[in-house]
Amino acid sequence: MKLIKKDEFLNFVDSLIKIDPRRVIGVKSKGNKFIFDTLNSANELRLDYDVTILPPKKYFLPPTETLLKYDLTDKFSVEAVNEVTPLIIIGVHPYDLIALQQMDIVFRDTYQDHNYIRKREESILIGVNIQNVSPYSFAGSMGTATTEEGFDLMLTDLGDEYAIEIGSEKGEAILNKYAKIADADGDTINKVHDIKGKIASKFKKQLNFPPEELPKLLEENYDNELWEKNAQKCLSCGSCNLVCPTCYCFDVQDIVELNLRRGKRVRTWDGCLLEDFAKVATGENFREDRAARYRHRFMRKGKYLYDRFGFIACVGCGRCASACLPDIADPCKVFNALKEG
Amino acid sequence: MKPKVAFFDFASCEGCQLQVLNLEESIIELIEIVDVVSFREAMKEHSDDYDIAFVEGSIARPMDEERLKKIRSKAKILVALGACACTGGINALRNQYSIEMVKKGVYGDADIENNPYFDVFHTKAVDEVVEVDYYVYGCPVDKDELTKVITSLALGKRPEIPNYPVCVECKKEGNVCVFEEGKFCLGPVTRAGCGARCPSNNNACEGCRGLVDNPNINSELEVLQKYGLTLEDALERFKMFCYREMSK
Amino acid sequence: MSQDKKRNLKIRLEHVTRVEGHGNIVMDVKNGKILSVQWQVSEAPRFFEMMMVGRYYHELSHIASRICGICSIAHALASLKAVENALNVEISNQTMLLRKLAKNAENIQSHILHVGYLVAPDLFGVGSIFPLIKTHKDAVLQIIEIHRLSNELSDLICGRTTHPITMVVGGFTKIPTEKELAKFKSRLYRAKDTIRNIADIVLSNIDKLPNFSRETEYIGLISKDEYALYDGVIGSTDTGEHKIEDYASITQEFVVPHSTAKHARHNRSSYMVGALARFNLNSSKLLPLGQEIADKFDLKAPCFNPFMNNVAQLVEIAHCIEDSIHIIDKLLDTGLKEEEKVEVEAKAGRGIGVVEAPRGLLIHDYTLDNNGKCVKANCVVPTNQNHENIQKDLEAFAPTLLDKSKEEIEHNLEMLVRAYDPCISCSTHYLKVRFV
Amino acid sequence: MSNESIYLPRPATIKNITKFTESESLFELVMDDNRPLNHQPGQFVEVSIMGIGEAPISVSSSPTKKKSFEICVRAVGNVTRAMHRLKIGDKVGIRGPFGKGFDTEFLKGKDILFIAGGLGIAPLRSLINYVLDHRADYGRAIILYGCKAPHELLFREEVISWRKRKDIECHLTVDKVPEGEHWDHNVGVVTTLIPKIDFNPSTTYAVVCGPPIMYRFVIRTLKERGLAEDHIILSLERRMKCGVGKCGHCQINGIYVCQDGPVFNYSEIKDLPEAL
Ligand SMILES: Cc1cc2nc3c(=O)[nH]c(=O)nc-3n(C[C@H](O)[C@H](O)[C@H](O)COP(=O)(O)OP(=O)(O)OC[C@H]3O[C@@H](n4cnc5c(N)ncnc54)[C@H](O)[C@@H]3O)c2cc1C
Ligand code: SF4
Ligand code: SF4
Ligand code: SF4
Repeated sequence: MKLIKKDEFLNFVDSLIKIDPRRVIGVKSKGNKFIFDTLNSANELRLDYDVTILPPKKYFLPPTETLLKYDLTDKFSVEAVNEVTPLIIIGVHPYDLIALQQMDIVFRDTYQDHNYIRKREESILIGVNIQNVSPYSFAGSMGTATTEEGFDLMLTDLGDEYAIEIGSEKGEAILNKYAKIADADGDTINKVHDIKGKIASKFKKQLNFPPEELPKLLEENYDNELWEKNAQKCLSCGSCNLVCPTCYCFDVQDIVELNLRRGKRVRTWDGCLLEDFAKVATGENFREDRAARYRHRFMRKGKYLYDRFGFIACVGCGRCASACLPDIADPCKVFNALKEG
Repeated sequence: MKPKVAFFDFASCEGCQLQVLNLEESIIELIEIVDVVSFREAMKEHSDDYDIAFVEGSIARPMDEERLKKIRSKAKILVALGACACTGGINALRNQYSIEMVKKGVYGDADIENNPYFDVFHTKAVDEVVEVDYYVYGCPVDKDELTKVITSLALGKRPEIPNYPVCVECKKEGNVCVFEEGKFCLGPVTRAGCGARCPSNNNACEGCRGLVDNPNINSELEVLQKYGLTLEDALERFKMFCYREMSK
Repeated sequence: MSQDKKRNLKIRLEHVTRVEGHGNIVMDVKNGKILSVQWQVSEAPRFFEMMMVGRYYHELSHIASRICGICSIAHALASLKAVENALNVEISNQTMLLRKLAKNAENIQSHILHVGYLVAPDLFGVGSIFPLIKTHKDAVLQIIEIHRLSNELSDLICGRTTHPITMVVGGFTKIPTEKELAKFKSRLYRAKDTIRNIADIVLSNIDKLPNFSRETEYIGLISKDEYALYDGVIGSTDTGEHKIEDYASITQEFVVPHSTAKHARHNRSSYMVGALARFNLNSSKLLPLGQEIADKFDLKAPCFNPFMNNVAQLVEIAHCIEDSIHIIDKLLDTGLKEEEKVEVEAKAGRGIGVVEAPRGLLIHDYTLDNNGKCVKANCVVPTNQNHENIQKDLEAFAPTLLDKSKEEIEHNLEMLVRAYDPCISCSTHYLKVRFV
Repeated sequence: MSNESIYLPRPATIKNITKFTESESLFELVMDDNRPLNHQPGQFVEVSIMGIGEAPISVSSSPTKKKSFEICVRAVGNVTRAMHRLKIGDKVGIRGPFGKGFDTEFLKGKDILFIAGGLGIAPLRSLINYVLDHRADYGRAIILYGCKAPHELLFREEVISWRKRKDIECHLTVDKVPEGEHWDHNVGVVTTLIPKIDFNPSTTYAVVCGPPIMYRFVIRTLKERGLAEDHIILSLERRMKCGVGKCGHCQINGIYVCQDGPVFNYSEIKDLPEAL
């Protein structure tokens, strides 16, 4: 573990911005909210944020991404596209780091999705331990309030300085290259340990049972009337899907230039809550009911992906809860309600 | 063979046709891929031989209805261009009043009874008069979507027009939801395709693209009330662009 | 063709092309004598007054902009000014400058659309801009450059080229960044040369514009500080300065049976508004580039040739380009900042808002109730004010054409109407009507 | 694994087009690199028409046919309609084959009851022809094939040839016979054929493919005839945008049609409420 003075940290970030060839992303404020965005200066960084509007997945699975480009004047001329901008992302919270690790598994499963993987491989994640808790978040009870892996560097605020855990060689390399650091002594290490130990208990919102019970709970409650009851209010707006760090479904479309000569195939974020998500060309919609779509998302989070990959696909960030206008998307509330029966 | 394309306008602000001219340099490409045979706003030539008719504006009089039917009979594909044509748009706002009231309010006691120019009825969307094959929503239409529709039709493809709400595009933009800023947004029930332009500019969505196929109006009304509108004001919001859909 | 004393002629030009909206020219000649020549507007009336009544003050500008797609910014601005006038809302200097920038952008956009896309084909003897793309690609590309620039500037300031989003009562919901504005500055600099080139192209074909003059009254905003577009008092070439509040006595509107648009008159049987009127009233306040273009064409106030309206539009494009550079300089000097949202208190009252739309004087006049809802709206739009002048010009112009072929007569009459750049959607918005 | 994009289609050329009906045609394709597709019967490919889009289509030919492969396409949407505008010599893009097909090893020695409704014959034909090409390896082969009306019969000539063969049984039915059309076979939905045939439930496996509504009725009738649940094999259709388990559209509860299917054993999916 290393130590860096706060003003040195700002210098470090500014050097990254000025010297490092990678683009530097950090958490900035937008209105009363926070976003990940390109940093123009270290002063814009807000490491005290609670949660960002969108998770960092937008850099690895962009809202719209070109997969192919082609030339229609030729009989068949198609080229794969993979626009990779190497990034350094500063200020990722542990739950988002864990979410990215889940996405890694999905995009590496069976067929390697290099559009995602390359972007991940080319980037550096500098995490930060949570200082302010979002009122919607329940990461404390999802086991995602802290993490020991998934980052290249991890910051903990110690007042005048940050403690830095090193998670990878890449992380260590930029630190050595751009930062003035000192080694942390045993006391500091204990202090960081202490701080991390206490984060989980700062969350007011708690799941009333261990998340490991979720798959079984959901299986037993497939026909619970709560789905129907809540879904009556569902706008099918997909906001809960789109802001979620572990949702990755996408749509694919061909877009042709007005000259009809060149075109591209793009993928864009999609969401299982949207009405036409499971509709096929013959008109059949395999998840026509709002309630079926509403339930599907929770089943995915707590059971389906668990069965497939072995993780609970909700990291408790609470973004969906804050994005849902009728206030029905909150997994914590829904899971607790199911548990209570 | 290049498809022959014609543009027609009825009661409207002509802002949607203007978006065709707003394609700027791409107009050069446009006329390479289609033959524009009629476009009164921009050209003198006119031909009645066309494959695709873009119709802007809503229908307000029997004489307009006749003209529209003639257009339909000649066109292989008819595309409603813009809110006025697709849903009646802002013109339908006056449908809340009776024809007598509107006429009286505007023309007073003047003798206009037998003048066909003044013979108006409740504003109709194009598909209330003739069959419409495709819709390009928006007030005004979005240039990129218009391009998509034109290229799709030229390639013989059904244009993919979203049937999901504006929130989807708003989230992709990473906006702060305008409800959080004390504004009242119709995005959750309004058809996307505009790139969430209004929320991205910190304004509430006014529903200019009309509603999605299966909107959850009741929930949206509850949300609007939860954030502080009266039910009456919440309903009024919809009238601006979704009068027809709300009166169903 | 020599003049035929026995000539009979029926002209029915339905839906004049390359103008905004539906209008017809009808002329009957019997035994070489004009029995009638008429400018008719057949566009369906749209009843905006009924649409505004009952709506909250903050919605009015968004409804108003839908009166016209080409001058939606002007309608929005007149509407906002009327509301701010009614509710005593002050706007900041930054807001004012941004609005003026938007106004300039729209003026450029509308004028270049007219001169470049709608009139230029006449100068080159073709039916539309499309064939010019092949024969005069360079010229077309320069026209498009100006068009794109103005549209993108509108987009930047207003959030959209057509039907502005960001302009609201008291300010803006979103402002551009300094970086974005600075980028435009360099583009505007380049545009100065482009507009010079375009002016030269028009100049070399100026003989295609008929030489016809008829003395009339010109009305528009005037200001002692600047070439009035966003603000000012009402000026007339006949009667001088008038207060905004007196607009009704100046724009005396009336209805004619052959038209769904209102007509207007003031001191004489008709008057003209628009670029030529503004030029005649404000030419001394032109910025150098505008003056340079005017000099090219030897355009001097007062000019009574309605066809020179097209040239006055070119002059204004040049003026607005230069003015926009100045505005951006001012904004960058003080620095752009997110301003506190202006608190607006709904209350009863009446307010009038005026601006110069591209086609001329535009007035919105609203009465609000205690809740800030509109109970009465009146809009006086430019094209309405021009209809009667078009009619009077037709009456004077048509007799000079009788020795021409039918096609030529039609072409000339159409050109006259087109010179006014009539905006028929605007004029059939149909607000409050008084019959005379 | 290579760094090649899993979304990049490879070119294939249309060698032949056989028009079956107004909206259904068979396309014979050859991969431009001449590599055989190496598919299993029941697998699908993603067919691209650049500028239009991509659609999952079952391979309809048997893998025993090596030089080319066939797909039978019904024009219902953008890609499938555009497909019908293509001519011999035109190119399409191909990704795949994807998914889990029929287990030809497992079925060896078994009696197979093929039940196809409409376009469902397309994936089944791959297996039928495979079985015919390895006839000695399999037991009885019974084909029940139904469509809406006589003129909608697909693979007409091949079906006639099946009917002529002594080593397979082939029964046809149509929902109804419109006026002016001729039909010598059964009239009624495909389930009405099941009681008319005789099979040994313990050695027989039913392989079923057809429109969504068909499955429930066919399964019920088969069970009535004593067929065990795990003797029923189905091929299912869902919306797909990638074919490789990423896009999420084809999920049936927790399973992915593109990865775990499209061929399923009924016993695996019968408890999935969203499956049928
Ligand atoms: C494993 C598998 C195997 C298949 N095998 C075959 C086969 O062998 N042969 C075959 O012909 N088909 C087959 N299909 C079906 C085929 O994939 C679909 O018919 C095809 O994807 C349609 O694509 P498209 O581009 O033509 O339609 P699209 O235009 O893409 O239509 C598809 C989607 O667009 C939407 N849509 C379509 N029409 C409308 C409309 N009018 N209004 C609004 N929305 C609309 C729907 O949401 C629909 O989901 C198979 C499918 C699967 C999953
Ligand atoms: S955010 Fe809420 S309303 Fe929107 S789709 Fe999700 S659950 Fe439904
Ligand atoms: S489901 Fe909601 S709380 Fe869970 S990870 Fe996704 S957005 Fe966060
Ligand atoms: S601002 Fe409007 S469109 Fe955007 S998320 Fe909120 S409700 Fe939806």
